[in-house]
Amino acid sequence: MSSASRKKPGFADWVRGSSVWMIHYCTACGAIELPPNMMSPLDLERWGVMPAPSPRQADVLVIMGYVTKKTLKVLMRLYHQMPEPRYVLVGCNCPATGGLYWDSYSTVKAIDEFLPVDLWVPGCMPRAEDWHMGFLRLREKIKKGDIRSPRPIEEPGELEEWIYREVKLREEKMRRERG
Amino acid sequence: MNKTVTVFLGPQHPGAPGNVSFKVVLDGEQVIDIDLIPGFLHRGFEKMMEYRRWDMDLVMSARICVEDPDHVELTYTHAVEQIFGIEPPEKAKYIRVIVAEFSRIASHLLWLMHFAGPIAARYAVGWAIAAREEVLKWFDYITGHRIYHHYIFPGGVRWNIPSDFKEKTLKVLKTIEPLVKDIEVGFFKHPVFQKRAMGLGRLKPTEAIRLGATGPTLRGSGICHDLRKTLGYDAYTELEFKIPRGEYGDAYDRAMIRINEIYESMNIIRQALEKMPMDGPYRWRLPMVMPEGEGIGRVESARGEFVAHIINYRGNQIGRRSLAPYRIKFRGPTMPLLTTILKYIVKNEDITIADLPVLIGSFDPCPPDIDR
Amino acid sequence: MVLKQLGLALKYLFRRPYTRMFPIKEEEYVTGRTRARHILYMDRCTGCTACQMACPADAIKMYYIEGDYPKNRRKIFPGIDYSRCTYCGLCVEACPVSALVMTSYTMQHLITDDKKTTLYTPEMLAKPPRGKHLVTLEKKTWTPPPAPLPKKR
Amino acid sequence: MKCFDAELLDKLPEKYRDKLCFVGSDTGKRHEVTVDPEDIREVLKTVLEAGYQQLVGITVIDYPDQGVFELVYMLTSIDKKGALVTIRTRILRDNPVIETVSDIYPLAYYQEIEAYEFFGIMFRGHNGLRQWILEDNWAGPPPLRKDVDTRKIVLELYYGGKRYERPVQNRSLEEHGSWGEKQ
Repeated sequence: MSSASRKKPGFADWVRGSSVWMIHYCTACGAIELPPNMMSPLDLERWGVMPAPSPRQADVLVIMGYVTKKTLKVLMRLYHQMPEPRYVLVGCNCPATGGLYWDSYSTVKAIDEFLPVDLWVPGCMPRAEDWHMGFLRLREKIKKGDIRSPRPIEEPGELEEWIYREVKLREEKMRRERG
Repeated sequence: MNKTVTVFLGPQHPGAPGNVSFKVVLDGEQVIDIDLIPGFLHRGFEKMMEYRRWDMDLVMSARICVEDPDHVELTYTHAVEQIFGIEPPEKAKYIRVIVAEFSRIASHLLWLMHFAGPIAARYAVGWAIAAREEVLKWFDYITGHRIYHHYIFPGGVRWNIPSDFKEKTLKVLKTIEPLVKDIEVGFFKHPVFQKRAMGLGRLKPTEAIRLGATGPTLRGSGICHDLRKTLGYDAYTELEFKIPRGEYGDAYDRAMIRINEIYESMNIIRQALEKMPMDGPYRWRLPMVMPEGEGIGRVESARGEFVAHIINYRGNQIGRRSLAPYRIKFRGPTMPLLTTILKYIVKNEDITIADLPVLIGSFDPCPPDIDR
Repeated sequence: MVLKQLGLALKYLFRRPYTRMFPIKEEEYVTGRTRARHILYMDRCTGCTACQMACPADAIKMYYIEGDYPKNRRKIFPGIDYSRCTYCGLCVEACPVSALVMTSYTMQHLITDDKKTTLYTPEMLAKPPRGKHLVTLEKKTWTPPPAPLPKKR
Repeated sequence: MKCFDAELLDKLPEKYRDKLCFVGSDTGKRHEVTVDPEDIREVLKTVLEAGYQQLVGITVIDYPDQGVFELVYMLTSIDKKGALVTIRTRILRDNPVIETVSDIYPLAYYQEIEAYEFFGIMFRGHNGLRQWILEDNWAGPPPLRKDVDTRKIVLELYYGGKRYERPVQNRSLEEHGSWGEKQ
């Protein structure tokens, strides 16, 4: 945690923390525990969390489960379409360390190489209550102004290009090793 | 005036059934062609399973279709049991039927989210998810996890049922039955919904067979085909049940079949509970080393025919542990639904872009079993 | 007509809400079989690495630990990476001496902003969790022992 | 042999009639016949006439020690209560070319694309062989071939060769602070 990101919470932080809209993008298998959270059984809307259909209206990018290289490109694009301030919540094990698919040739092993992650919800898959607590913890963090990293302010697209380059480099390395 | 527009439906779209994309060619509002773009969920299961022992592969196989994991496990289990050449104990067969049917109920209830969601019938989704929550709690009680159960295991079921299994199961059925009835009256009998779904995306029976439809999509076209009945695996031969059948093969028929299948599943579970032997062994212990051989497991899952083809061959294996199966192939029911059938319907029927999510939802697709 | 549906709507208007008031009024729903955090009994562990061999996610790493453990001559113990564990229970099934058990203590305490904290060493696993929990999965869960393999037909 | 399908036996080319056998147990009961790769279209046409209207899947098995790919076409019939037929054929590993059957069974179009991208098998007469599922996900030789050791590649690429460790991160937030440096 770099000290630069800590600042005194203000009115804006309180407001932001009270209504966290997540982007409606079911990345992978973790998404199956989101319906109980969004619908009647646990009802996250009582905490002001609800799915937004487009990235332009969303505050938080929720990554649910493993991220393949093809999905990563979509995720990066979505992340850059979201307005500031934006947060990233990562559920499940696979984006953190590779998880069960640690020897898979197509998934990304550590998502925090590519996106600044605010909160990890471990578990395979996280139970519905774990997701619920994850959102509540994120809410608290936003209210305290205690977010993980300073947000990147580079030109939109610059980072995306970097990711594309990075993925391409790895693929080339793969190809070279196979001869 | 023949100007066509190409748009992408998904992967980030509330109407897309999970993480999958479609390339849609439009002429005005009319959809004239559609192409599936898969690969967003590809993990290379078949390769990863070649590195792991057969009991670890069971843990992996559940991840192929998250919405209906028990049927994938059952498919894999059948194939492995054929290679070992054993039959599960009598009690385990009945427990498998009950667990698989609950999995079917949970999957059909979740399907309402894909289907009623794009129609914006949020109330139906709410009731369905509430009913599903009861099933998930039951799963947690019996198998120890809400989604990934790993309960059906080669050689039987993994551990014994608790002593109050019967009462608990009947109680769950009693809780969800009125909810399902309310969904039927409140959503499926609703005139607005009927106007929307009736006559949408008709599929003729001959075409359905030719293009490879299985499960509720095939039955919706009026063909009485169910592997539970025809193959009679596990304890299904001992149980009486009907196969719901549609008439016109439109989205409404496919939808009604699913709601009728939920009732039939409850019926099957009640019968299985009565006929089940309460004592006796529940699992045979299998050796770590799998013999050479070949097995094909075929199961009627919530979406259709799920097939696992396992070949174990101990020739000159390059860089592999000999405990792992040589080759595993899974074939999910979603592959024909989203490729051949969707393309056929779009080309032969009047489908507008607004109807497309409803049409795709009516197939109940599960994209991970295309990608694997 | 829609009168039936309207009646249904009225019926649900006077129903109690279905929502579980988690986390304020209600606790998490766990059962006597919920598979969650492990406990390692270090006095029973023999260091046979059976759990490591059985893990599909390769989440278990063996650590060398100094101390007086007569049963464990090599002094290696399993540590679990909870950012990799899938809670399948195969490690508990594989353990021949019931040194590794699973409890119903679910993973909410692991939610973190630093993913290094989810890496559990044997000492951390040996301490039972502080909250309310049940031992749900152990060697005893599989008793009576499965019968031997029958010959086919 | 009471489950023997007389209609299928009649329609099959004469060459293969005595090779048809009934194998398997449980849900895997099936008729099985091994054919030459040149005759695959002819055989599948007769099987379609015999009432097996659906293609379940094409399984490809790689045998590097024998130098062949084995293709298993699984066909099922709705009228005959889900009866299964498997047609097996073997093609050389060095020159994996076989005729397409996508005009006989529509689903074969997509199954053949899968076989192409995962095993590198060429289908003569198929107009859409491309990277379909593997697009963007994998660059290199067809990954399901037995001599492509993907686990070794992944271990070296992401985990530094250490199997039970966390992945090596080239870039992380704490170490480089690269997300905020530019401000």
